[in-house]
Amino acid sequence: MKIHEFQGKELFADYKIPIQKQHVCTTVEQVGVAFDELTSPVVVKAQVLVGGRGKAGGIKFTKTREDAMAAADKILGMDIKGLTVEKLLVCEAVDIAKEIYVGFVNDRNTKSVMLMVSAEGGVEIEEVAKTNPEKIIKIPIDPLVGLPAHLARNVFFKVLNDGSQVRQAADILVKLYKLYVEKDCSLAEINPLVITDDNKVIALDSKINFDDNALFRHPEYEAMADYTDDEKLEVEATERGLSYVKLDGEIGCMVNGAGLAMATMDMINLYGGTPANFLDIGGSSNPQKVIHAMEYLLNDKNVKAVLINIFGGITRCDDVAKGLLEAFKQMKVTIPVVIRLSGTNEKEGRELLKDSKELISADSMADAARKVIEAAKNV
Amino acid sequence: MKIHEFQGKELFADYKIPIQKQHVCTTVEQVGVAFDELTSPVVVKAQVLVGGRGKAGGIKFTKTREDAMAAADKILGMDIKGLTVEKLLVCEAVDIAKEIYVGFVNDRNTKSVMLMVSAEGGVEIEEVAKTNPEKIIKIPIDPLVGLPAHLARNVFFKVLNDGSQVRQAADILVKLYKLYVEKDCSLAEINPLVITDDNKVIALDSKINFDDNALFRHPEYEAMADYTDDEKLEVEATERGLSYVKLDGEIGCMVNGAGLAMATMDMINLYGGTPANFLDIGGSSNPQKVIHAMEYLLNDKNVKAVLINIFGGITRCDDVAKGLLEAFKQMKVTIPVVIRLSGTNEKEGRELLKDSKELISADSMADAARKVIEAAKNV
Amino acid sequence: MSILINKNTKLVVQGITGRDGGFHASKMGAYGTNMVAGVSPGKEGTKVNGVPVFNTVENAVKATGANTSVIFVPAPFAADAIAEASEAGIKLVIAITEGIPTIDVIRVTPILERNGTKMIGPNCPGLISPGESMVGILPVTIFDKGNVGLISRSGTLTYEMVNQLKSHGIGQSTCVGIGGDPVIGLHYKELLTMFEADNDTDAIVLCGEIGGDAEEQAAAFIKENITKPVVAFIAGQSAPPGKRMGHAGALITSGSGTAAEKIKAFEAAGVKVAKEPAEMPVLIKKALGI
Amino acid sequence: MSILINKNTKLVVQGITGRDGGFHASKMGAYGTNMVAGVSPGKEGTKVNGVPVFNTVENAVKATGANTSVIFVPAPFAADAIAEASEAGIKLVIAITEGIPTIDVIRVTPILERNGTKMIGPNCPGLISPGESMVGILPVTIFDKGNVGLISRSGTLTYEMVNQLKSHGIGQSTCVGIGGDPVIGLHYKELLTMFEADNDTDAIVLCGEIGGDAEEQAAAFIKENITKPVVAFIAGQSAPPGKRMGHAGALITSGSGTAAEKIKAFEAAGVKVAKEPAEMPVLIKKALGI
Repeated sequence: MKIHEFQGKELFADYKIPIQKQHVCTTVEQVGVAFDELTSPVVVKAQVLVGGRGKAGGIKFTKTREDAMAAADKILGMDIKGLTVEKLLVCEAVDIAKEIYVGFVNDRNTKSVMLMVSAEGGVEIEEVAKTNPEKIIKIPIDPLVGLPAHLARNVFFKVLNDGSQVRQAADILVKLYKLYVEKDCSLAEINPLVITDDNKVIALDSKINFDDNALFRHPEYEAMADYTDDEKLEVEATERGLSYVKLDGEIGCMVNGAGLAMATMDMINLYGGTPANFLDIGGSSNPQKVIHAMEYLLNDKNVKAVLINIFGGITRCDDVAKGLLEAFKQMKVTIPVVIRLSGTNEKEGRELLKDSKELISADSMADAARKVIEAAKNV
Repeated sequence: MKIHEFQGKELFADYKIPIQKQHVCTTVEQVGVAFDELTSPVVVKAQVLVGGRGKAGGIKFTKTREDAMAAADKILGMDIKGLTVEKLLVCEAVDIAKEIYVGFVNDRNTKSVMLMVSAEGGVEIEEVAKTNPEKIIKIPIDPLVGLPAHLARNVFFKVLNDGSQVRQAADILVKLYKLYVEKDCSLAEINPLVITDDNKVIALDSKINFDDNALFRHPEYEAMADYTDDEKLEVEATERGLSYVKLDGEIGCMVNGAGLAMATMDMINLYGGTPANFLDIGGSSNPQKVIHAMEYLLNDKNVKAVLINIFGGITRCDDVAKGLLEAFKQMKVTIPVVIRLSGTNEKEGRELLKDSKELISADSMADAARKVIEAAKNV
Repeated sequence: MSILINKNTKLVVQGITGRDGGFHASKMGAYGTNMVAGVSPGKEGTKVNGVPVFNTVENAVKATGANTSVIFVPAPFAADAIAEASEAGIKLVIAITEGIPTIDVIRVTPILERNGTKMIGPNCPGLISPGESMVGILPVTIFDKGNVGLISRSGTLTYEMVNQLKSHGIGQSTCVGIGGDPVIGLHYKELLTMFEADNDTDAIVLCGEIGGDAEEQAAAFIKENITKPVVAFIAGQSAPPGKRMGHAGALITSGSGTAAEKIKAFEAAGVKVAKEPAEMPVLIKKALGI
Repeated sequence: MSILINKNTKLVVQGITGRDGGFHASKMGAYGTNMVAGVSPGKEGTKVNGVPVFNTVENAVKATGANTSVIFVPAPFAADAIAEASEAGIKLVIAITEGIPTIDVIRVTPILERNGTKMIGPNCPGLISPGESMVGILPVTIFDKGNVGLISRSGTLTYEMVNQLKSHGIGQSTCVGIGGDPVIGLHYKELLTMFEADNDTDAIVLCGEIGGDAEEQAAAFIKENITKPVVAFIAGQSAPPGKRMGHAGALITSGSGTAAEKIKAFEAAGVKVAKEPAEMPVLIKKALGI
């Protein structure tokens, strides 16, 4: 789960990481009021959960109330990579002497929280990682020891020279690690962490993702969520025990297991179709889940045909069949549905569905993919 | 630093360790009001920073408002091991099915926080340690790993049988460890931790000591301190860079270094005198400290003579001499003062003091002890 | 032979009195897995399907000599259960539980290391050495004893692959579902090394998916260290970036972790990659020369 | 020979630009201690009394090969400085700083262990191998080279003892102030073992004090393991219970940790105990047969 810059900075403030005074605004008028309470010049920043705001024109420096309100007027409602700007962050501009990058991320290879620091702050770190990977210092943090101050100092002395700057930055890093662990982040970046002209170290931006697996112990995150319509569907699906990701193809898929679901999408592509979604109904055998799953597929107007690919392990084929029969009772299915059932209680499942006119049966994944693409063409 | 039972329980509540509803009272009338807000029977407990309240009559079970107020009247002002009861804790009595002991302490030998659990709850654990040490389970906690829930369960399954009780107790223990570490305790006990008749696990008492060395990072502790007059002197002395402990003998001592200060007290005893205090002026050479130290000695009415024993290392003998001369200017010294100066700048120190009539010079610790005891006899 | 589990496996089931734990314990027992104990705090002295239950893993190990544990404990408590097994002397832990916070797994890792405990998972279907032992939630009927080792980040995709192999008469030495989470225990490298050393394994199937660069690392490792033929499959070629595809670990971030990169890495290392599951048995047969 | 420090000691001073650090660094240098570096974050490139200063211990070790560190860093930051030294490869840390929270010392202990770093202190005066090296804040003029090893929980009491020995012409191999805190690094056992193995040490002085049971343990250890004569002294016979006597560790709690118990334990183990400092040289001479 991603949160906005201003939300991340509120967390920073909770952990006593220095940030600029900030106002969050949703209207042009509020930006005017915010301007009055700050010292010019003032920065107006689009709050959208996607990178590249600056390049898209979502960040403006302003010196007068009028400029600030004009900037707000321009940015509010702006579309940035498919997301509409609804909130603005307004804060005082700072005189930047130096920008660096600091971040933490859960690292698969070292099985640790990885500290990343780079003298190349203020630019997209993914770019640096690709073009100049040697400019990013990476240190895996011992999860039992945590991040001691001396380690933070050691790292910063590789990118800064001044003792006071290093001490301030190290202090911030230790706090950011504490935040990272306590708040179950999967990513926490300050980019840029700036050294101002008067030798203060301040977090000028924030990028924080929470570990979705840890949401159960952070009820406070729900209030911070700002989902797009598609994401709302995904979250709702998760609450129903499904993994659903909407795509923009024509073949709706319902599969048990994430790996098999991806492989099914891939096969649709391989055979010339386009998958409309990723949908994993998971490991249990609850017929209700099948009904919910069917709803997502049928509610997607792009879907011209549906492929159900079940390899029964924990999931029992007869339970899936029962769920499908129930779903067909509850909703009108006007598009072709191809089904492939294998594994646990396959025979019983097929028997249950044998009289169902809505269904086209397939013997294998490949067979199912071919049939569903063919069926979609004829819709 | 010790805190009262009710303060410890307030900390427990902060950490979500279950306690009874409690009222802190300083008057009989308040106890009456507290009684009305609780369900009878009610316990009235003296709040003093010393063990053995129960035996001394400082804990009463009461069933009526009148009984409660009568108990309060009796306990308030009571002397328990030299301490006057000024506060009462009033809470509902619970039906106790079982009492156990849990505690953490900084352990010198294992260099760890030691977990102690015993089925013998509700009695003085020091007694159990002496008579039945095998009845105390001791487990050093790995400081990097902390106290995981499974370890807490493993321990409690040795003293409890019921799964629900173990889970509740383990949950409490994990929280108590968190409190212990975050609040820099040197001791944290729940004795007894009780299992009630309806299978709830509750902390019925609290004993918490804070590590004096960690007070600098817990400004909140100052408000919790409840010092005796003697302890106030000790705390004030600490703030002045001195270590001072008032005793009840006749020979005031001023020494540099804790070990030498104890050895000096011991030697006074060995040679037939009684030390009036422990006083370590520490390692630095600040004459002001000597002045403060002299004040403590002269303000103690029991002191008949003073022994100053300085072995100069970091402490310079001439600095001590200067402080003494200044002290003699500022205050009238009417009792004999014996001084032994050795080590760094000994010659310069002796030279400074050679005209001082107030001082009796000694060549060694033994010589000084003999001379000061002799001098005290003649006062 | 086989890797990790066999007839000598003495299994303790953590969370045996839970719905999933109980169900799969009976399935494992029916397959012939040597289940010696279950753990459920407060239930010591009882039995589940004839398996004695203990309050703690420590007690279970002391009483039964259990050497392997399978975790069905719910996510909030699962990492603690893994640590408990490790501290009690268990040398192989299979963590089935899905949804464990990543930081919990990171924290338990050094504890596993210092006790010399290997972990499979979490968020995995477990593993099977057909004819000897199954630990986890695998549908045992599709597996046959044979000479192909299989490593997979996915559950049902593994079944699909095994089913494809079965249709061509190819059995398995051991099949390991390593789990779909970002941070997991044993990974490709360790398991490839075990299969390389296993006399009963003649070829290896590796089922990867999008996210991370473990497949790229495996490709480089195979080139340097593995002499037995390896055939790979990568799921998620059509997955969009920035979206978690079911598995917490199946996520293309900042354009890295794509299926295309992984396939390229394998091909560069001389590892054949199946385009679809049905191609897997064909490539394996070719690799085995049968 | 001597123990722990000698002519091969290469010392780095952490906190060299502080008031205490600077003062004692100059004293150590004057005594001939081989001071190769100082550490003070932000001061790299400067010198203090000719000793080059580095930002980090890591840099100091890399540049100078320092193997021993002395800590003058203020209490709130001292445990971190100790960990820094250990992680940078320093094998002996002498922590002079007083007032470090006990839990900080407890937390740094496993880090020292895993790096194989020995620690003296904290809250200690340091140690001296007369004529070779002094690390700490000891007044060097009272020490003479000789054949008595000394271990003490106290600072100035050590000076008193050494002075007593001096007045009888007895010098020391090494004198170690182990510190007055409850939890400290090297303790009696380890140092007794080192002195036992040291060819230049013929007798050992042990200065204990009230609090804990380290003296009782030392007594039992001496009986079993130490062949060289040991003479003990215990400070605090007249200390009341429940009061911290200056040193954080000098505290009689619940009636245990008393001087009487410790003296009894030594006497039961056949270790002579001096009644007052002046008796120490007498007992040592008797033990040495001189």
